[in-house]
Amino acid sequence: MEFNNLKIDFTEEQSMVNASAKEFCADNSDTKRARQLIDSELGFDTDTWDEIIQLGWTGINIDDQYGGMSFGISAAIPIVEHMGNTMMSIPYPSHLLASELIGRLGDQSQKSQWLPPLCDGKRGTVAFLDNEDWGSEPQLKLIKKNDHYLMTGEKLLVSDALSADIIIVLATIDTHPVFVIVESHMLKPQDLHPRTLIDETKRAADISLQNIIIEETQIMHASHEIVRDIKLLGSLLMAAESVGVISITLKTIVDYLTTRKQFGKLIGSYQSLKHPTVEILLEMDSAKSLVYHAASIIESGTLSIDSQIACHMSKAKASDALSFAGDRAVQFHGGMGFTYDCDAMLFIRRAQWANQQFGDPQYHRNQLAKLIFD
Amino acid sequence: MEFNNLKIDFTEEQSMVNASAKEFCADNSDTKRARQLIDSELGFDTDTWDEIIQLGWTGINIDDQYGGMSFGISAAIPIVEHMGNTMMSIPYPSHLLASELIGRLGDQSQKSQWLPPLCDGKRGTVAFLDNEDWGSEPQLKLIKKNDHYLMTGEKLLVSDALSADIIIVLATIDTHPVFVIVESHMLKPQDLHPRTLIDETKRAADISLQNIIIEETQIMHASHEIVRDIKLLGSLLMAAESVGVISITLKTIVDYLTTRKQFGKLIGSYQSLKHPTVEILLEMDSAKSLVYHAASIIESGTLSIDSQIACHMSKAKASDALSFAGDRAVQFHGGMGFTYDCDAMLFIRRAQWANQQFGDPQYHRNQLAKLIFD
Amino acid sequence: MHNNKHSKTELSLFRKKVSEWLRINKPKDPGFLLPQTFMEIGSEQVLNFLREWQFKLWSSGFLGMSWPSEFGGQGLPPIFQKIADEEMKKQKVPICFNVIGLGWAGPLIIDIGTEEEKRKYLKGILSGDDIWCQGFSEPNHGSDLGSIQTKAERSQDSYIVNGSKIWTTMGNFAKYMILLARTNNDSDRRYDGLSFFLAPMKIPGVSTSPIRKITGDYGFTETFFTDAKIPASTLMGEEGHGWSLAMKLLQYERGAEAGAAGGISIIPTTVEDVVEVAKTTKKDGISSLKDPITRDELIKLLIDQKAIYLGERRATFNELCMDFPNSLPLSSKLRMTEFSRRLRQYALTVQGAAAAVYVGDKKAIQSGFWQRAYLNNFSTTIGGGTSQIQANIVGEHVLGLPKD
Amino acid sequence: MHNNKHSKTELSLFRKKVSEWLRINKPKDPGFLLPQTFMEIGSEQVLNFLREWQFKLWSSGFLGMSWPSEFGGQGLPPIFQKIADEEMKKQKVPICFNVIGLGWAGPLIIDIGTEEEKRKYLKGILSGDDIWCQGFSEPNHGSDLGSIQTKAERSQDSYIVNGSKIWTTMGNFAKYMILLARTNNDSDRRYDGLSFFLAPMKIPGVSTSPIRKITGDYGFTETFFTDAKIPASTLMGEEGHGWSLAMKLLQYERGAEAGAAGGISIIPTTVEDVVEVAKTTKKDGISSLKDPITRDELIKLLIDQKAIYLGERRATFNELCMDFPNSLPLSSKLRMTEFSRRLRQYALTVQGAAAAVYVGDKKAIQSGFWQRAYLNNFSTTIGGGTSQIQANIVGEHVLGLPKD
Repeated sequence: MEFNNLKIDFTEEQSMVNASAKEFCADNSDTKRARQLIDSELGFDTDTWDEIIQLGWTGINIDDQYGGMSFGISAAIPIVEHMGNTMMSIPYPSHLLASELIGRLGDQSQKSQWLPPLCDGKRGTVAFLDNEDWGSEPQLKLIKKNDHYLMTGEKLLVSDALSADIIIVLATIDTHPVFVIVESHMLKPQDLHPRTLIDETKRAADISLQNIIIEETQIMHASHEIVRDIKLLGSLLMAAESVGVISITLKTIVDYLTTRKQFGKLIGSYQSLKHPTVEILLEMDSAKSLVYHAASIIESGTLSIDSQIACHMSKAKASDALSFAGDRAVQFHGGMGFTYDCDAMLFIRRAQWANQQFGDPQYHRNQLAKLIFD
Repeated sequence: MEFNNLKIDFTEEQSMVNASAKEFCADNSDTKRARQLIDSELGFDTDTWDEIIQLGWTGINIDDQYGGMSFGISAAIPIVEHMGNTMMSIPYPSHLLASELIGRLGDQSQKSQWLPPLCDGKRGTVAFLDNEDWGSEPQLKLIKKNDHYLMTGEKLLVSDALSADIIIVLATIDTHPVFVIVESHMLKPQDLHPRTLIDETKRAADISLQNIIIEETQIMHASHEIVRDIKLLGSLLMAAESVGVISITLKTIVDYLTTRKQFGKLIGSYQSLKHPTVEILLEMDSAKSLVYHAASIIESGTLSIDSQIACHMSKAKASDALSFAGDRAVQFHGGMGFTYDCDAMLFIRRAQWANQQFGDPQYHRNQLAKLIFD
Repeated sequence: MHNNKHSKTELSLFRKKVSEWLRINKPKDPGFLLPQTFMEIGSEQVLNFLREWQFKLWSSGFLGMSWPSEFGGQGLPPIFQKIADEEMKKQKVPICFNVIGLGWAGPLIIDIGTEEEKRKYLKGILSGDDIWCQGFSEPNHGSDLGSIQTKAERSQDSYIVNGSKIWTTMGNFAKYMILLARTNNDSDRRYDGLSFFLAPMKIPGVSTSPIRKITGDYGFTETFFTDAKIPASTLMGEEGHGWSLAMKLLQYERGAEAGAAGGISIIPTTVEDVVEVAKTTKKDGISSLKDPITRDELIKLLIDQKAIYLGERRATFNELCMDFPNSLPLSSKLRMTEFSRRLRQYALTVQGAAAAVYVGDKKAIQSGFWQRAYLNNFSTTIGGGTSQIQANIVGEHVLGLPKD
Repeated sequence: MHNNKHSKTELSLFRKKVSEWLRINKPKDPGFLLPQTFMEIGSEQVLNFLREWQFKLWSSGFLGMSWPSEFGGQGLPPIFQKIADEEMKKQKVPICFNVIGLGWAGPLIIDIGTEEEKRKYLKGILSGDDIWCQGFSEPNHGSDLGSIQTKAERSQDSYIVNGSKIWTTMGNFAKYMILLARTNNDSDRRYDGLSFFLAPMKIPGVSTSPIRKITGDYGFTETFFTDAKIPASTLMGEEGHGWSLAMKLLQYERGAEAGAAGGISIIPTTVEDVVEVAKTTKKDGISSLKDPITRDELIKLLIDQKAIYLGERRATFNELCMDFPNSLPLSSKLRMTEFSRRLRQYALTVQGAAAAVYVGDKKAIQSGFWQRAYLNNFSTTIGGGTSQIQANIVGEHVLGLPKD
C-alpha cells in the first residue's frame, strides 16, 4: 500500500482560466437566473453557451490540431467549480466528457471528424446507464448485420441528452465494451424521453434505441480501462462542480446566520448552528484539496492507480459533503428553508442529483478498498 | 420480515429487585470505592459478595429446587444495571452466566451437583475465547483417552477467572461444541495468567490447560443454539451494565457542566457541550428500552428470533452509546478530563472493555442482518 | 361515553368488521401521489379525493365513533375508534385530512363548547364539509406563542382582527380557523393577553396567500387579517384564556381516547418500507439487500426505530424512568423527527441513480414518494420548535443544564 | 545561515548519509513503550533513554544543524536539517524530547537573545543536558493567556514570583522554564501586563507536583512559585512584552526553516499503521481487511488523512484558497486532532477482544500503543484550546459568524 502522492499543482493555464471563469460565471449566473431557467426546456441559456465557445472552453481539452486549446481536461476543473459556485447549469461537463472520450479513444479519422465540431460548439454527452446501478457492467448490445451493426435497447438518465448534438453511447459487442458515436439527428424526437429530476436545474432523458444502424466508423472499441477512466473523469467533474455548490451553500447559510435574529441574538452565535457550519467548511476544504490534487495528476493516457484513487476520493468526499451541506442549509434556514423561494431548495436538490451521478460515495469507497487493500 | 414484538414488562419480582438493588449498590459502591479496588488482586470486595449471597441474588435465576429464587435471569437485569451505575465491578455477571448455562444445559445430576453451591456463593464464570475474535467458532478440543478426555490448549481473556470457583470452558469434541465444567482447584495457579486490562476495575485471565483430565460428568453436550444463546445472554448482561455506566457518565458530565465556568458562563450553557450531552441521554434511553424489552421476552428455553434480535440490538446500541459517552466525558471535562483523578477515566476505559465483550456493535449488526434479511 | 366493558369477542368482531370493510373500500390508486400529512394538500384534486374518503369513512360509521351521537358521532367507547384507527394504519389507507377539526377544534368544542356550538360545528368537521385550519404561528416569530402580534379588539358584539398568520395549513380551503390573537397589549401579559377564537375564514378582511414548499407543492398559506370583523360569540372560554386553551389542545393529540375523532392523520414511513425499496435495487450488480454496507445501515435504522417504539412503552413504567424522569416524552419529537430525516434521506441513497428523479417522473420508484418525503420531513424538524430548540429543551428540562 | 544554493547532488548525498546513519544507529526496542510526544515522559528510565538518543543525534551532527556553530550548531542552511528530519520521520526513530528548548526557547534566544544568553543556554538545549519547560497555562484559566494570575514583582535586580502553573511538561525534570507572568496588575492591561522570563526551576520557592494522566502515566506537573526570586536578567525583551513574545514562538513551530533546532517531536499515527493492525486481526473468522465494514471505515479515514496532507499543500496556492482565505491554516488543529481521535479510537475497534488490554499486558498488540495513543490524544483535542473553542475560532474568524 503506497499512498503518498500528494502533488498539487496549479498551472498557469489553470490560473488564467480560473480568473476568467470566476468572472464569466459571476456575470452570467446566480441562483435567481438558475430559477428562471428551471422552466426552460433545455435548462440553460444558449447565449451563455455561445460565450463559452467564444472563450474557447468548448475545446479547452482538445488537441490544437483539432482546433482546441490543448490544455488538458484539468484546466477545465476551475470552470466547472465556478459553474457550481454560481449554480450555472449548462451541459458543459457532459460536453467535456464526450470530447475527452473521443480524444482518448477515437482513431485518427474519428478525431478529425468529431473533435473540430465539438470545439466549435456542437454539444456532446455520454450515455452510460442501462439501469439505475452505476456499479453495473454495460449491457446494451450491438448486433452485427451485414456490413453494419444494429443497436436496439435503452439508455437511462442521459445527462443533457435533449440539448446534445452528439451522444456517445456505451454499449457492447460480444461483451466487449464499445462507445458508439451517435448524432442526435439519427434519433427520432420521440425516442428521447425527458425525465423529471429532483434537481430542476438539470436535464436528463432516457433514450430509446430502435434498430439504429451503426456504421463501423461510429464505433470506438474500448477496454475496461477506458470505460473506467471516463467514468472517473466524470466523477471528478461532478466533484469539482459539487465543491462549487458547497461553497455557495455555505455562503448562503452564513448570510442567513449573520442577519437573522432569534430570541434577540443573531442565530449564527448559537453553536448548534455555528459548529455544523464549520463542519461544512472543513468538508468542503477536504473535497477541494482532493479535487485539485486529482486535477494535478490525471494523465492524458490510461489513469494511474494514483489518479484513480484521487478521482474516487474526490467524488466520495464531495458528494458526502454536499449532501450534508444541502440538508443543513434547509434546516438552518428554519421556516424560510422550507419554502421553495429559499435557495437552500436548489442546493439540497442538487445534492441528491450529484450524490448518485457516477456512483455514490459508498460505491467509490468500495472501489478504493479494492485498489488499496486487494 | 416480521418485526413487531414491542413487549416491555416490568414484573413484581423485577420491581422488588430493582428497589433493593438500587439501595444495595448505592450503599456499597461509587467511583471512589471502585478506584480503591483497582489495586486489589481480585478487583472486588468479598464482603460485598457475601451480602449478595445473603440477598439471594447468587441464585436469583436458579430453580428453587436447587436452592434458587426461580426468578429467571431477567430479574437480574436491574441488579446488573445498578452495578454499572455505581461502577461496582464484581464477578456477578460472570456468575449469572455460568449458573444460567448449567440451568439450561446441564443434566439432572450436573444441576444437582453444581447449582446448589453456585446458589450458596461459589463463583462461576464461562471461558469462551480461543482467539481475539468473538465471531469465531470454538476450537479448543477434548481428546478421548480411555474412559475420560484430555483437554489441552488455552482460553483467552476469561472474565473473573482468578476469583472463580467454577469455570465452564467452551470446547469441542469432534467439532461438536461442549461446555466443560472445571473446578478451579483442578488448575495450577500458574496456569492462570492475569491480563492487564484497559478497564482497571475489571479482571480477566488467560487459562493454560495442560492435559487436564475431564470426566464425562463434567461435560455438557451443547448445540450451536445454546452456544449462541449463552453468548447472547452475556451480551444482554453487558448491555444492561453499560446502560448503568452511561447513566453515571451522564450524571458526571452534567455535574461538571452545571458547576464549571469558562469565559464567565457555566459551560453547560454552550450548545456544543449541551447538545452532545443530550445525544448521550437519547442513546442511553434507546439502549435502556432495548435492554428491558429483551429482559421482558427472553425465554428459559432456546431463544426465539425475537429474543435474539432483542439481545443483539441491546448490545449493539449500548456499546455504541457507551463508547460515545466515555469519549465525550473526557473531552467535556477539559484539562481535568485528561487526568487520572477525573472519573471520566473510569468510564472511557470501561467503554473499551464493554465494546468488545461478546462482540462489538458491528458484529451484532451483522448477526441481525442475517436474522432479518436472509 | 364511558369506557364500558365490552367483551373481547365483541371487540374482535368489530376489528374483523372494520378490517373487512377497509379491505373492500380502501380507495384505489388515484394516479397521483397521495399526501402523507394534511400539510401536503396542494390542489383541489387531492382535496376532493380526501374529502370523499373522509366522508365515506364517517358515513360508514368508522370516524367520530366516540363523539356524541346527536352531533354526528355514535357515542361509543373510544376503544372502538382506537381499533378502527389501528386497522386503518395497518392497511395504510389515506389520511383523514380535516386534522385541525377532528383532532383539535372538535374535541375542544365537545369539552367546553355550548350546545349551539356543538350543533354548528361538529357534524361539518366529521363529514369534511367544513375545513378547519389553525392560526397560531406568525411571520418572524418562529414558534414562540408569547410573541403573537395579531390583535383582536373588542367592538360591541364583534372583535376586529388585524395581523397575519403563517404556515396556515389549508388556509385557502378552510371555512374556520382556531385563532390565537392578542386582546390585551399590556407587555407584562405576553401569554395571558391572548384569546382563542373559532374564527370564520370566508369573510371580508381575511385573505390568504399560498406558500410554495420546498417540495414544489402547496399546502400552507400565509393568512392576512385586515379589519376583519368576527362575532364576539366566536370567542372560546374567556378573554385572556387563549394560551391555556391552546395548551389544552395538546392533550387531544393522544388520540381517540383523549377525545379526538379518529382516523389517521399521518402516513408513517418505516425502515421496513425502505427495505422493500432495497429489495428492488442493486449495488454493483447485486441486490442492495446483499450489500454489507446497506445492510449495516438498515440495521442501524431498525435498531433506532425499535428503540423509539419501545421507548413509548417503557415510558409507561415509572420505575424504568427514574434516572431521568420525563426524558422519553420530552425527547420524543427530537428523536422521531430526526430519525425520520435520516431514514428518508437514506431511502434515496438506496435507490442509486433512481434517487435523482422526482414526483411526476413516470419511472420514479413509488412515484417519487421518498424524494418528496425527505424534503417534507423538514417541516417536522423545523416546525413546532426546531431540532436545535428541542435539544435545548431536553438539555435544560431533563438534564438541568443551564440556558444558553 | 542563509539558504545558499546547494547542489541537488550535495543534498541527495546528505540524505543518503543521514538515512544510512539512522539505519545503523536507530535505537533498539528498549523493552518499554516509547512516548509519541514529549508530554508522555513519566519516568527517569524513559527520560534517560531519550536524552541519550538526542545527545547521540546532536553529537553526530544531525540536530541543531542550522544553529550558529559557536553555540553547538553547525551554521548550515536549514534545508539540511529539514532533510535529516524527513529521514527521521521516515524511519520512525524516537522523538527529540527537549521540545520547548529546541523549538521555542532556543530559536527565541537566537532571535533576540544576548551573546551571553546564547552562550549560557543553547548548547545545553541541544545536548539535552538542560531540560526546558513551558509555564503559560494556569489552573482554572484554561488556555486564555489574558487571565494569567502568576505575578512577578520587581525587587531591585530580581523579580519575586508567586502563583502556579499547570500542565508543565517535564516540570519535575526541567532546569529552565519559559515563564509568562504578570508584571502589571492594571486590569486594562490583560495582555500587555505580561512579561516573559527564562526562569530557573531549581531554586528555592519553586516546587512541582506530578499530574497523573488519564493514561496512568505521568509527564505533566503543576508548578508552584512561592516568593521565588529570579534574576531580573532572565527577563526576555522588555517588561510588558510577554504576550507578543509568546505569539512570536508560534512561528518557530513551522520547523527548521523557521529557526527550530530540528528533530522530530511527535510520532504521528497514520491510517497505514491501523491497516497493519487490521492485517493481523479477524472478524467472524476472516481477516479484518476482508471485512466490508472495516474496509469502508478505513477508506473513510484514508480519504480524510489524504485531504489533511493535501490541504497543507493547497494552502500554498493563494488562488486555490480565495473563497475562504485562512480556512486551511486556522482549521488545521481542529481537523488534525479530531481526525487523530477518530483514527486511534478505530484502531481499538479493529483489535477485537485485544482492544480490552493495556500497556503492560504481554500480549497487547504493539504493547498497547493504540490504547495509550487514544487516551493521550485528548491532550490535543483539549490542550491549546479545545476542539469546541477551535470550532468557534474557525466559525468566527473564517466564516465571520457572530461570537457566542
